[in-house]
Amino acid sequence: MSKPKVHNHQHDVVIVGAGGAGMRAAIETGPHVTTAVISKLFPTRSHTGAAQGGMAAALANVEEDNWEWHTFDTVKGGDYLVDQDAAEILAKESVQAVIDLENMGLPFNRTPDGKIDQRRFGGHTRDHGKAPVRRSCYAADRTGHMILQTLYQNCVRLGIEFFSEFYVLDLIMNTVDGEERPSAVVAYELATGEIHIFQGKSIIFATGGFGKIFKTTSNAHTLTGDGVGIIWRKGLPLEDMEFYQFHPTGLAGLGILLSEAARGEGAILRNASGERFMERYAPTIKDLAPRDMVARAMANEVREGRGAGPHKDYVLLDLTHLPPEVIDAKLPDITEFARTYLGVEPYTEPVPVFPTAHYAMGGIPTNVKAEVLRNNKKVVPGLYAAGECACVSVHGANRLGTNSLLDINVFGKRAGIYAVEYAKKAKHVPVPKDAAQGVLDLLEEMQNSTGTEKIAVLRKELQDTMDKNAQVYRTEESLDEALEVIAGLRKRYKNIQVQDKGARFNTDLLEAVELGFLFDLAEVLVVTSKERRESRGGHFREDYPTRNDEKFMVHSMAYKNGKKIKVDWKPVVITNYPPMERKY
Amino acid sequence: MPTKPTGTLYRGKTGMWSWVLHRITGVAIFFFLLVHTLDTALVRLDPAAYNEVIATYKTPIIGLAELGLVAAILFHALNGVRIILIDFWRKGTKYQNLMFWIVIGLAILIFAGFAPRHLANVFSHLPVGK
Amino acid sequence: MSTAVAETTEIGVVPSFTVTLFVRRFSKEDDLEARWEDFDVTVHGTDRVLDALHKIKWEQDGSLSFRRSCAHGVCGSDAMRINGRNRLACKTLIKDLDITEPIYVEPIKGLEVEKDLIVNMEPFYQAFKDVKPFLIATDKPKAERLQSPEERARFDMTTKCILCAACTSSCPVFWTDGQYFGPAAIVNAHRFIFDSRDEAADVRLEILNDKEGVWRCRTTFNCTEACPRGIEVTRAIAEVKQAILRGKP
Amino acid sequence: MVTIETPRSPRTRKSANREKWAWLFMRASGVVLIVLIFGHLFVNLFLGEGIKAIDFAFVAGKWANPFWQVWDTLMLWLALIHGTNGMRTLVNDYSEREGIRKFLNASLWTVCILLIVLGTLVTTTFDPCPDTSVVDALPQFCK
Ligand SMILES: Cc1cc2nc3c(=O)[nH]c(=O)nc-3n(C[C@H](O)[C@H](O)[C@H](O)COP(=O)(O)OP(=O)(O)OC[C@H]3O[C@@H](n4cnc5c(N)ncnc54)[C@H](O)[C@@H]3O)c2cc1C
Ligand code: HEM
Ligand code: SF4
Ligand code: F3S
Ligand code: FES
Repeated sequence: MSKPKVHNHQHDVVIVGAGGAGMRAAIETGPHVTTAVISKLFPTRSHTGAAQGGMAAALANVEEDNWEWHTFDTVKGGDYLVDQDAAEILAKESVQAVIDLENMGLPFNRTPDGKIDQRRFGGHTRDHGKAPVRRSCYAADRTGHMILQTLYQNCVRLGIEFFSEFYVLDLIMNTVDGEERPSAVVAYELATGEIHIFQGKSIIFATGGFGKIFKTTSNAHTLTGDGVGIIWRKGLPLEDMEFYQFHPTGLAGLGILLSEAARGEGAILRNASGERFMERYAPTIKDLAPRDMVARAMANEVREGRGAGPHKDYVLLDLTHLPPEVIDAKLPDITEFARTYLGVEPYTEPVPVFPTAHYAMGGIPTNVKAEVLRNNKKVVPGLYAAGECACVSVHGANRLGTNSLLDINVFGKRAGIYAVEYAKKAKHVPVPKDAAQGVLDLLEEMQNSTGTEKIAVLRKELQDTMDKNAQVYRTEESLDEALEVIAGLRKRYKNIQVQDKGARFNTDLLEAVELGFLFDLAEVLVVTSKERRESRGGHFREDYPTRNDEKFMVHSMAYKNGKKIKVDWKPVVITNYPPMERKY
Repeated sequence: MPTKPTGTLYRGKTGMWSWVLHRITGVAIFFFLLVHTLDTALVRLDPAAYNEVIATYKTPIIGLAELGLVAAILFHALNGVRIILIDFWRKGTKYQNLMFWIVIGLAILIFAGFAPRHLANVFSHLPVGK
Repeated sequence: MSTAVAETTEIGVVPSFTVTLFVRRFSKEDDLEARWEDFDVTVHGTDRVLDALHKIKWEQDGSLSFRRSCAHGVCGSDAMRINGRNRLACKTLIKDLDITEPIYVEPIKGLEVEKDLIVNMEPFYQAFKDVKPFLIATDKPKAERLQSPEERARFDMTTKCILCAACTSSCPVFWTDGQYFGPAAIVNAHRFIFDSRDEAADVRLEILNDKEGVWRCRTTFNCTEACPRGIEVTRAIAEVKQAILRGKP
Repeated sequence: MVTIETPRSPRTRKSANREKWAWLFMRASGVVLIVLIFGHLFVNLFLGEGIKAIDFAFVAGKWANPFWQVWDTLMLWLALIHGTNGMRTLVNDYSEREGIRKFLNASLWTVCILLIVLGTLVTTTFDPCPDTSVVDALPQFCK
């Protein structure tokens, strides 16, 4: 491999990631300071586009609602591990966030009098849990798609400079005024194999989730958590990594999401013998229990041998009792997915479903200004994070549906605003001479490797063990097993084989690099899961099946300490809502 | 160095093939029209010369070619109507496929009415002996 | 539900089978000519062409390059020509194709091939940007703008576009010289031309009244048939033509 | 600093509305041509003895009537302009080089205009009973 060329760029703000959060930030920065948005995908290919359900905001367009109720629901939904100051901001700024999008052109569905229409969604209630409330603003069943398109359209309008199909692989820090600050990111250009150094006064990470550490996931192939991994490798902490949300209804074996709306419309979960098993787990609300409860119940049915299918490894979502007109009118996407991908006709056949890894509640810790934290108190000046890769934390131990699209808009915008503020008064941090060396070495080592291990095999073994040992049910033993497997895989990773030796569009090489990030994040997730010896929200320890507020009413903070992982804790911000038992 | 490798033929459906046919028939008619304008102009110059040329139109081979021309005009004209309906009628795009088959059907029908008569004319009275 | 039991054992018991894929390979770096390369892959009943391509890449030849992300038809990364027609690889089930014959997979047509199934999308994106694909309004609303459900429904169809280029690269007119704006750009102009909140319909209509604009469309319907989102592209184009003729949306 | 450029030949934006009018003309002329051409074919190829009957006398007989004179002149104009404009579309689609494109289009329109002029002269200055040695060829009413 000849030495790749290295290019240098300089901007005021550098944004990594062009999903909802990244582009929302760019819209704030673009008009004021020079901005570069770097993304491994063309912006509209980002996974925000997959979101279906909606975006929460207490607009009160169709019935009484207010931001305070929304805050409460968010806190309760997150099993009280939510930072309540952040949740307040999320709920308060939600209204403006929706109006911003509308004004930018987003085609929300409308009420007969022309206002933005709203619908119900799990966990959103009026007056602190009294009854469901219509809070989710939506655009048909493609709210995420419309958000992503609208944001990109406005970036085009503002002439934002994008660097698409550029993979950021490293963050360069440098010490100025006795403090370590971000200076640049190093990116690999897919089309040419060349290296680009983007120097920025403010750097925003908005790289999305990392569902690909699991086998069954609603996440895209490209959601490999590179951004979170880069921060991790810099020795900065990651917060609440043990909290990962599993959505109950993914298409079995594929993980493609079937929105919660299906059960909202009356669909019923059944096991192999046709029993409506949720009656045993949640006698009152049955199939509409919170995501984490339903997912666990489903996994338990399968574990105890009551699963359906040739391998007894899934349960069934039954819509056959619903009139076809209702299915067509309200659940067109679901029926299409089931037909296209499983060849199942939902009018007459139940649809095979199983919990699917869906959303990372944890990630890069930030404060409410989206500034990245170095530890429990101090921030890294000039470094920001927003969206699924960040942990503010507004989702706590379990995210409510529709709160993530809100999160990317509220905190994406904030990241943009504060990044501009900082960039206006700060100077560029010098880029060290050998800034690209780390990436160059990594790539060279991978590409020249003469190993025998196949990337896909290692990745599959990682995903298998994560699904088996760190999914909805976790125990000390299962987590230990996962750690052991990961350690073994890491050794084999050194002997990896990259077949493509070319410089142009070398996706083989990048899959190898991405795999490294997957290992890092899987390991952090397992280690923090081990440390949290309680059950809360999305994290369920069979050996510690109850919530333990006395010891664990804290965020976990994982630090990379050489080859080891050190887990520390950070207090939860509580303002108005003292922790209570979560009952629905 | 070829940068545009060619691959398989695109497997379009009736919409694409009707366009290909429309194009081919359009060009064919155009070239016929050029010739036809020139030969007809002969009437102004010399009636005898005109008659000689027009006599060739009555030979079996050209007679058959005329059939082809009529078929081409039939398709082009009827498909032209289909295109105009697609452009101006609200439901045109929805029924374009159906309309294509109607065009083919109508063309065959009219052609079936015309061909025997034309052939009879061409072959019943061969101009050879004249 | 007693029937459910009988059916459950059926679902998922789709047998595995072997198919041959002919993939069009090309790389600017070293190849002189694009070539067909064949691979035998064992696939499962529910596998899609994308899964087969992954199997090739992950088990047989890591250098095979193609774009993909969401794997369920919403991101628009993997439009390619499968058995002669533009489709998304992630939405095409192998069992729905004729598996007694080899499956032909090649890049979409009319855009320059970069490597294997990856083409240079830049001209396609440029045409999109050229139609001013964003809301243009001069009012400064304090709250949301009002729009009736009927007004909203007027342009619903064209909001579904995922910019996959299946349409534009299936258009025989686009293939000729790549200068035609192409159906996708017109679809995205349509989305704003017919939005009651937008004020710049005439600007976009003027842009599309260009030599390379809507008038180049010869109603071949390849675009409509190729669109994985079910957008009636030719209808949208017809509506834009009519709007130009009438001078208003 | 390196900037990544997107090389692309800019579209030529000119002749506003020309394509629109051309497009409309194709449709309008198409509709009229249906009547004209089918009428023409019907009378010339279907009625009576069809092709067999066509000779100078037949044409002269027709053009003695101003109705057919106008009919055929209009048909000539519309068909030639329609056809030539259609050919222009093809040339624009398939000619790769600008020079060739210009040349072909110029040739097309030259031929079109020449033929229109020629054809129109023929139909308007036509004399059904010219001085000719071949009296045979003349229509009945000249004799
Ligand atoms: C199927 C599905 C349905 C959902 N439905 C809902 C819903 O109804 N309501 C709701 O609120 N939430 C929903 N969510 C969650 C929500 O959609 C996501 O959490 C949110 O969109 C994440 O946005 P983001 O901007 O953080 O990341 P993404 O949109 O994933 O964007 C990540 C960006 O980072 C870039 N990137 C990543 N790595 C690199 C790198 N190394 N270098 C350069 N760029 C990089 C990518 O190219 C991409 O542009 C859903 C999620 C899924 C998967
Ligand atoms: C009989 C009545 C006719 C009708 C209804 C008709 C209709 C049409 C229409 C609507 C078009 C436009 C197609 C498009 O924009 O996609 C067209 C194109 C064309 N027509 Fe005709 N036409 C007729 C006769 C003729 C004649 C007599 C000629 C030849 C002189 C001709 C030659 C062409 C050509 C060359 C094209 C261009 C084809 C293309 O761009 O693909 N047409 N016709
Ligand atoms: S209109 Fe359809 S085919 Fe064309 S880019 Fe949009 S989604 Fe793809
Ligand atoms: S394929 Fe092309 S010709 Fe028109 S109908 Fe579609 S744009
Ligand atoms: S991979 Fe996203 S559309 Fe196919």
